[in-house]
Amino acid sequence: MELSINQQALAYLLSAILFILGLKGLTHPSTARRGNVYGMLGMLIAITATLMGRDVQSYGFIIAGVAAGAVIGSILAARIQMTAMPQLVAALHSFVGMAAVLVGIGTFLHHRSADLLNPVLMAEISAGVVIGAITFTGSVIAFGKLQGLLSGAQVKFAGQHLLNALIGLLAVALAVHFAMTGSLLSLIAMTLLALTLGVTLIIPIGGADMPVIISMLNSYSGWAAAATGFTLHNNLLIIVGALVGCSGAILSFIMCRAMNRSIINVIFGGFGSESGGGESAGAQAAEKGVKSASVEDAVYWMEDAGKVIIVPGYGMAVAQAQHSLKELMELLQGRGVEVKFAIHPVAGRMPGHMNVLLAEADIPYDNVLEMDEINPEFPSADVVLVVGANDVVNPAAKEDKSSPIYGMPILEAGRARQVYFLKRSMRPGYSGVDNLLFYQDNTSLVFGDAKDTIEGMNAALKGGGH
Amino acid sequence: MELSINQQALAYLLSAILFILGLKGLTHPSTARRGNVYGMLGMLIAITATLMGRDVQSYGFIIAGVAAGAVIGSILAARIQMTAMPQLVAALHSFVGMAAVLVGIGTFLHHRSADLLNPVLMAEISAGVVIGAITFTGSVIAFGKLQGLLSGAQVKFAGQHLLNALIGLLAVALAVHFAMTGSLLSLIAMTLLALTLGVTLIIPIGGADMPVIISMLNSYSGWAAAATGFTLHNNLLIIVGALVGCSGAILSFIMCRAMNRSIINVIFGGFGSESGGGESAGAQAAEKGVKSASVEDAVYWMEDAGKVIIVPGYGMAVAQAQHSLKELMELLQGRGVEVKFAIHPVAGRMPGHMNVLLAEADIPYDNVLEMDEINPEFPSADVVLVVGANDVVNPAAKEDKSSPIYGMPILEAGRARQVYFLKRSMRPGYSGVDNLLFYQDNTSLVFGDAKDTIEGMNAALKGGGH
Amino acid sequence: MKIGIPSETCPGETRVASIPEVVKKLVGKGFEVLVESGAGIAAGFPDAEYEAAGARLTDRAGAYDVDLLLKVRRPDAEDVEAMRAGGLYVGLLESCGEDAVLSAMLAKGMRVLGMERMPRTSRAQSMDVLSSQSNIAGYRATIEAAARYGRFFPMMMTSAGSAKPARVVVLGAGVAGLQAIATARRLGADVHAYDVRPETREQILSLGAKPIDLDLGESGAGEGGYAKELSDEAKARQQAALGDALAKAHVIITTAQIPCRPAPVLVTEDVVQRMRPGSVIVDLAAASGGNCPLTVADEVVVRHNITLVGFTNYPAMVPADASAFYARNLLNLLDIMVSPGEAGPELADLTQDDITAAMLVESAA
Amino acid sequence: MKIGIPSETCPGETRVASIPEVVKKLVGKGFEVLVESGAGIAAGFPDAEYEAAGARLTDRAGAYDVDLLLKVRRPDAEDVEAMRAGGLYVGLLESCGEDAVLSAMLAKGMRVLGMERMPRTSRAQSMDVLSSQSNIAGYRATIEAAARYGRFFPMMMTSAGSAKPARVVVLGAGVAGLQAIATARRLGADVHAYDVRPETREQILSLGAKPIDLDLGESGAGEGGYAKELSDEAKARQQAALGDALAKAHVIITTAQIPCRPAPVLVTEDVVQRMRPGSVIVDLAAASGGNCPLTVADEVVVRHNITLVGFTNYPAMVPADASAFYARNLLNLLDIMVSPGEAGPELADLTQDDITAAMLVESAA
Amino acid sequence: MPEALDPSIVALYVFVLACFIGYWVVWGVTPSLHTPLVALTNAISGIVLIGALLVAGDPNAGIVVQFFGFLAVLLASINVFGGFLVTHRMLSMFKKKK
Amino acid sequence: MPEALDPSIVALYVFVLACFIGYWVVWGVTPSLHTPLVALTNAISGIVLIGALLVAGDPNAGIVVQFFGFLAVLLASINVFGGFLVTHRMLSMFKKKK
Ligand SMILES: NC(=O)c1ccc[n+]([C@@H]2O[C@H](COP(=O)([O-])OP(=O)(O)OC[C@H]3O[C@@H](n4cnc5c(N)ncnc54)[C@H](OP(=O)(O)O)[C@@H]3O)[C@@H](O)[C@H]2O)c1
Ligand SMILES: NC(=O)c1ccc[n+]([C@@H]2O[C@H](COP(=O)([O-])OP(=O)(O)OC[C@H]3O[C@@H](n4cnc5c(N)ncnc54)[C@H](OP(=O)(O)O)[C@@H]3O)[C@@H](O)[C@H]2O)c1
Ligand SMILES: NC(=O)c1ccc[n+]([C@@H]2O[C@H](COP(=O)([O-])OP(=O)(O)OC[C@H]3O[C@@H](n4cnc5c(N)ncnc54)[C@H](O)[C@@H]3O)[C@@H](O)[C@H]2O)c1
Ligand SMILES: NC(=O)c1ccc[n+]([C@@H]2O[C@H](COP(=O)([O-])OP(=O)(O)OC[C@H]3O[C@@H](n4cnc5c(N)ncnc54)[C@H](O)[C@@H]3O)[C@@H](O)[C@H]2O)c1
Repeated sequence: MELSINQQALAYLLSAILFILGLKGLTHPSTARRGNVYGMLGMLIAITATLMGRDVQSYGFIIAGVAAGAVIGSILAARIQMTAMPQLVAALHSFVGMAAVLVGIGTFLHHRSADLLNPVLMAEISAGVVIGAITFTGSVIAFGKLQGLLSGAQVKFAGQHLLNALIGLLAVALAVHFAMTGSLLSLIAMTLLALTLGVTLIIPIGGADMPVIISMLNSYSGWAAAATGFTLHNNLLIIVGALVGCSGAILSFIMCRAMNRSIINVIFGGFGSESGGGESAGAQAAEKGVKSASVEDAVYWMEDAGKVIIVPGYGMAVAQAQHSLKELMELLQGRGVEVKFAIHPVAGRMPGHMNVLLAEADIPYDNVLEMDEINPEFPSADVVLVVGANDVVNPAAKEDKSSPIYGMPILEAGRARQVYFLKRSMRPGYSGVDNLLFYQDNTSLVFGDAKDTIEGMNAALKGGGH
Repeated sequence: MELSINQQALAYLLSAILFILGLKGLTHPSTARRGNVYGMLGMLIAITATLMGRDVQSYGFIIAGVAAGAVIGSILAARIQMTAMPQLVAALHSFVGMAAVLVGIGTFLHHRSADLLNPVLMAEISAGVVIGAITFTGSVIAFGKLQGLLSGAQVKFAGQHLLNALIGLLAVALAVHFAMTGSLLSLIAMTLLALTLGVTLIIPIGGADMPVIISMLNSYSGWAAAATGFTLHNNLLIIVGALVGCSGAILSFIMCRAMNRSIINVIFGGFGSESGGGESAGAQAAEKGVKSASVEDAVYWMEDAGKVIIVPGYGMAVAQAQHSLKELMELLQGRGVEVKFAIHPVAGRMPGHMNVLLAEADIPYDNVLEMDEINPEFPSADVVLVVGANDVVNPAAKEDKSSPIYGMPILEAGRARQVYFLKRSMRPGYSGVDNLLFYQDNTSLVFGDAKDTIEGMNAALKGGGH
Repeated sequence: MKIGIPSETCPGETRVASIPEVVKKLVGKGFEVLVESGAGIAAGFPDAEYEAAGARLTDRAGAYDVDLLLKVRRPDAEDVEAMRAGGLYVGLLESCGEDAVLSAMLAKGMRVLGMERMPRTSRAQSMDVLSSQSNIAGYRATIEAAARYGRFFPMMMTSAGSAKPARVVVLGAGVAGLQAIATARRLGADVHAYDVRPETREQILSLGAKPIDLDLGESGAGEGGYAKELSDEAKARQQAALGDALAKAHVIITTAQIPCRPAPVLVTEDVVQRMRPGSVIVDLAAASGGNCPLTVADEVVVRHNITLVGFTNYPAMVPADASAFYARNLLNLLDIMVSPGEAGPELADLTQDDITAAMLVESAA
Repeated sequence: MKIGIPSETCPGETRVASIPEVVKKLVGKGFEVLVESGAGIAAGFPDAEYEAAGARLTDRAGAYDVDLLLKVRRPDAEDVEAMRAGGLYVGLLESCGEDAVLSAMLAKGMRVLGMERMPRTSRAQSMDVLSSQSNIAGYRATIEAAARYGRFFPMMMTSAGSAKPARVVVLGAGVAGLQAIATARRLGADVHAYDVRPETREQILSLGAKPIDLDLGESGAGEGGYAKELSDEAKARQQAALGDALAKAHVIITTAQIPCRPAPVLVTEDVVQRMRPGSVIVDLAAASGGNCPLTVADEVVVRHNITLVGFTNYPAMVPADASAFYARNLLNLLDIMVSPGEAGPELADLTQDDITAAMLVESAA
Repeated sequence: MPEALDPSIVALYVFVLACFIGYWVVWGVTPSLHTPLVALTNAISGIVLIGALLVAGDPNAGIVVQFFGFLAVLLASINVFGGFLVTHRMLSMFKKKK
Repeated sequence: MPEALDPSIVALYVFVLACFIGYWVVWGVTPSLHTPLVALTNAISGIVLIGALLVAGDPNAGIVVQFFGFLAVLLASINVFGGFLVTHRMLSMFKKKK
């Protein structure tokens, strides 16, 4: 059965809708897996509709290409270590970029032989090729940095921005020339320049910013697809390209915001970055290999947990977060979560410091347990929320003989499934000792004033997305 | 200068973008006015582009129509009382609906005379006409109810839903017939049926739900415009129609959620609503002529207020709402609102009852004022929030000699601009006396447990868009 | 019109019927105020402040020989002699049944307003000294309990071990009981409470404490907000049902009273024996026999290792605020009793207003 | 190994060095525990409970003639005579400078661990009796202030007028000061606090109280968490700057102490004169001369209409919890001092662990 | 491209995409802007005016049709002008007092 | 309609609208989903495969072009398959206990 062009267009529309729903699905944990399925379905429909359309008439190359690609892609995806994910994604990006370049050049050659060239078409081809080429080499560099093949450090050199601007301008000039004349030479030169630009743009950017860059390259690859769509007058490519282009850009922005980085700084690697005083807490954490997490992350794990144990410390008192904690307790209990408070004997700065404050907030005594009572319960807790406590959960007290708190019994928070620390910075607690628990796999830090953070959690628990 | 069809399309695209930005702008107070300007600009561009297009060749009717419309519209908008806004919007809707009907029929007649009819076109015309007609009469009814020309009460009759379904089915059948045959008779019959449906759909709905219905009718008018766009192959109409149609529907949903109503109940007036035991507090209030309000209403007035005075009473203690009140205070203060607590000497059930609880919630003493200190301040307060107090603000103590509380000094809450009572029902307080303040013009009751209500307020104050 | 403020002579009494701030208002209204020298000393109000407020200092006789005598405590026979015939007495009477002192006053042609007869209406609440003084008693009773209890009230988890919160049971959730509950809650105790009147359940919850639920088969709600005496059967049932809750308590504060009846026995000797050594019972009903039969009025005794506090005059332990409240109550009362006339304030017809009408003592029975 | 728990003979002392619950644990570890008959009575722990816990009741001599003597208060010369030569003493020494009693103990070949020499590290906190007892003192000092103050602590708006919250100023925000702040805040007072050590500012805020900020030109932070003595110039500046804040106070609780130095004078007589009559000063430093020169140790005196409370042993007023905390501290200390050996517990080398090393008294100077 | 797409299909693309935008654009509106937003949406739905202009502006359509068009133009214009102005008035109330 | 619109203009409509959707669709993503979302977007951008198919599947285009097409198909397929699978793997970590 061959699809008419109208039928194909309808199928493409359906596929576009599925992609949109897929992306939307990925914004919330509860719908994420469904979202991925939508994406797959959309792709399946799009491919089938294309193959069934009248434009595709020889299947040899296609079958070979798809089969090989499927095998390679699946193996890569299945074998890759979870920690190497970012590299994989970078590598995959480079393929999209290259494919866009190839499609662009192929279309040019094809149309030239059929004598169907026109300036608009060639302008569209240039756009696709240039963006594709930048995406390609940029992703290759990102891959190299992530994989450790290249230095992950920020590389800065004088005149870096000037150089990039020059290369860019030259490429644009060549594109114009190409569009006007159809010169293959210009096309090739332009492509080479774009490939160079991809390198010079990404090389200066430090490893810590790579996740953002990956998302940014993603966006580029979307624009490349959209340009290809214009070339081929294919609405699906346009829609999906625009979708990916735009959402990728936004996502980069969101990620920067979450990491407290300026996107301008990230994209134009080292544009005055780190000029100011101290590094942000998140950045410091990242350097030390400590995970930082958002309020939503913690909420995601707490809302369906069976048991949540809250470990308040001096920071709770400083933030005066006890009333908000009471509300958090009630909200979680309202969802059927068991909530307990674990009080370390020396938490705070005076004996009974936590008791006074929890009583003020009217947290029932039955929910407040002392160290010996609660310690056996940590392994069965899904989440431990450490609210401005530090020394009292520091395993250094057990493990590190040289530590000044060695020998002090601690709350064994680290034995729970997930530990979230609510604190403002990477600074240590009263004893001045770095907390070994930070580095544990199941631990993340949520930076910010404890009261603000908990109010954010309460809002998230009440809201619950749309 | 005449615009080419491509130039016109570009202008339309620009106008569509402006409409989208306009609507987005209206979601946040800081961008709202800019949003309205975008909307106006979009409309201006769209009209100009249309007039400059090749399809418009005679301007007589147009100039007359636009001029008259502009004068009437402007006068209406300028003269209307702020309180009568909803009516005006309803009236304006009806015009859109009627216009859609007229355009549909006009297009039909025109194409018939030019012999350009085809089933797809006629199906599109039917859709435009039917939706337009429902919008028209529905809005007229809504206007009548809001203006007090029709009873605002819920009107229910047996078989109401069956009747609507029947009319709807019949209209669809006629539409099919019309599309197949192009019979003018079918078109007219269908139009009449749709007009009837508009009435039977909206008549049963109670006055309290009218805001939602207006938004819903808005959505209908969008769909009518979109259908017209299909008829005329005009992308701008399609985009804007879909935009209005979709956002109107979502807005109705959001409004329902904010009012804690089910949208199904609202749209299908009285679908199982109030089936349960006693009448709802809101209904009782309405019967007595007491206004009830939503959490959002109160928040709307508080968030930009200069001064808010909170009057806690026994109900605050019963609800244990003191901690939530503290948060409300902080949220309002964060927006620059001055917040004070007014304590009546006999509020609660023991001397100092309120003081104990407010101190427990750590509300600073400086914000807590006694009756004699605060009474002179009520006239300058924008909002008084009466949280589970009753007798202590009852003007009967001054006015009604026969009342058992006659002679007791009260907090003069009634002298503020707006008074919101947070209580669960219409039941009186300790003294058993009906509260005269309920009946005052500037008073509304927000029903529900005080703690829940205040938490709702806090959430509303925190939420507010991304 | 002359107002007299004598010193209170009742043993242990530190309060005074008016304070300088209120005296100033009275003088402003046109009264002539005579204060017995030294009357306010014990409450922290030196003579100088009264004088500054416009009062005239006088001796005892001068303070009694007035049109309007303001007192805190019940007068004795000697006081009555010093009173001006035909005058007006406003103060507590502390009398039930036959009363010679009252007879003597009435015999002198005096009109007597008994502050404990104040109706318990919303309007009268600002004049109700029983409320204002009970409130203080409730607060002070908890402080007393905390001071006598050999452990912490609050829960405290420290590196030297944990202190469990004191389990405080308050019996009778009237004005004093509620304030005792509130104060104990503030100090972080685990507070439980019980009253015969069913409406108190919600009030106890409204202070964050836990109500003790008993099924007595009858309600204890009497007239005018007071409790009525229970049937014997219900009394027995109450004692038995309360027993377990009380034996677990570390601090018991009892406030159960029934006007002009002996206080109900709520804490039996058996319960006292079952309590943990070192526990404390503060019996606010000690004056009317006590809610615990082991209480000795005006004394602190230790029985079965339990400290029983039987003080009868807690307001006198917070004399400054107690006097201020008392004085303010009287001021509010005077506001409805007198109207400004040409030659100074004039007394209204006391039988007209239902508050004063209810307070007026007709006979000494 | 034999452990002895004698009665405390210091006048007014009600605590005991171990409680039945802890004795049970000691016996479980293989110690033989000898308790002087009646040692725990005042703290609410009858002899029977000790016996039930596995202790042997004995007379005074028996309790002293042991390997390991656990005491609360400093022994007197008579006590030292009763001690077993070569034994180990664990308890407070309350000694600064030359000390005959200490010399006598050392002369008997005893090893002496002074509880006040406990280093202030996180690990040692569970053995630190200064902390655990100061904590109790802080709580009890506020209760004492509330009981002696003639007004309400909390704000109270009633129909009989309003009571303003008491303005409580706490001087010295160490362990006792912080607990005093917390307790006063619980009672609803308006609490302000001041300390020389700058880090206390945040700690005061963390309890919801208001820090008083003074600029002294130097920091008072000394070693090991203690304060150091200020220069004379700074002392004078402090007194002057504090004056106004203190004169406005209704209740002052002072806790400022510097180890083995006279307590700094923070509340001058001039300030006392400026305070409102009826106000209360609770001076926790009374034992080392007082933060107010008018304080009399172990007495309650009234000066310039201000009540000055000079008790020196607040923990003895909360004997049950105070003894429990003390006993628990000692237990935690023993945990690091002894290891289970074949023939019962064996004492470790006290110079090895830095905690015991620091506590060990080498000479009586 | 050799063969042209049916314009109705293209219209469908546009329609579907616009629906998604309509769906997302108003989420997160603050409650106090509900009514002004309804008013603006109403004003924007006056876009049928474009359709009316096309009908009323085509002299070939005959006088009846043009009259229909005229009426439609009139009604839609009232809506457009009234709608934007009313929105403007409502938004003016949003100026804070201070 | 008499005169047809330039298809590039229609394409522009579609493009602009899709950009808006792209703009809104990912707002509000929870941070823990950032990486999976990047992975999915990456997989979806494999849609260039469609373009590659068109190039590779047209025998008239000549063997060189078809080989270019083949390469493009290969690369794009790796991306599509690898991308979706990797996303799936990442999301599997998000399974909750119950
Ligand atoms: N209980 C006592 O009697 C007593 C007395 C004296 C000393 N200590 C000592 O104090 C320590 C107590 O342990 P702990 O775990 O309670 O406290 P901690 O170890 O001192 O840690 C408190 C943590 O809270 C964080 N924090 C401070 N303000 C915050 C805010 N506004 N929001 C969020 N986080 C905030 C700090 O990190 P950021 O700065 O990064 O936010 C800090 O790491 C022990 O070492 C103990 O020995 C106790
Ligand atoms: N202060 C004293 O010492 C004292 C002692 C005894 C008596 N009184 C008397 O008590 C009265 C005090 O006045 P007031 O204004 O404080 O109280 P009130 O007049 O008794 O009114 C309390 C109001 O709170 C509402 N309420 C109860 N639970 C609620 C909840 N969970 N959420 C929201 N609302 C709730 C009730 O209405 P719904 O049921 O509709 O919710 C009720 O109307 C005076 O008449 C006074 O004379 C005072
Ligand atoms: N104006 C007013 O509205 C107003 C004024 C004052 C008091 N009141 C109300 O009157 C009520 C009682 O006031 P009060 O405190 O002066 O009463 P009270 O001092 O006479 O008695 C104290 C409490 O003991 C309780 N009691 C009596 N017998 C008992 C028993 N066998 N077991 C347990 N509890 C027992 C009573 O119910 C009362 O609550 C309060 O609810 C108060 O709110 C109202
Ligand atoms: N393990 C531990 O970490 C540990 C154990 C115990 C105590 N500490 C810390 O040691 C500190 C002091 O403990 P403490 O309470 O036993 O001390 P303390 O009893 O010796 O003194 C009480 C307070 O008075 C203050 N003070 C002294 N001179 C003053 C002056 N002129 N003006 C005002 N204030 C003055 C001191 O700074 C101190 O805060 C506390 O911060 C406590 O947290 C730590």
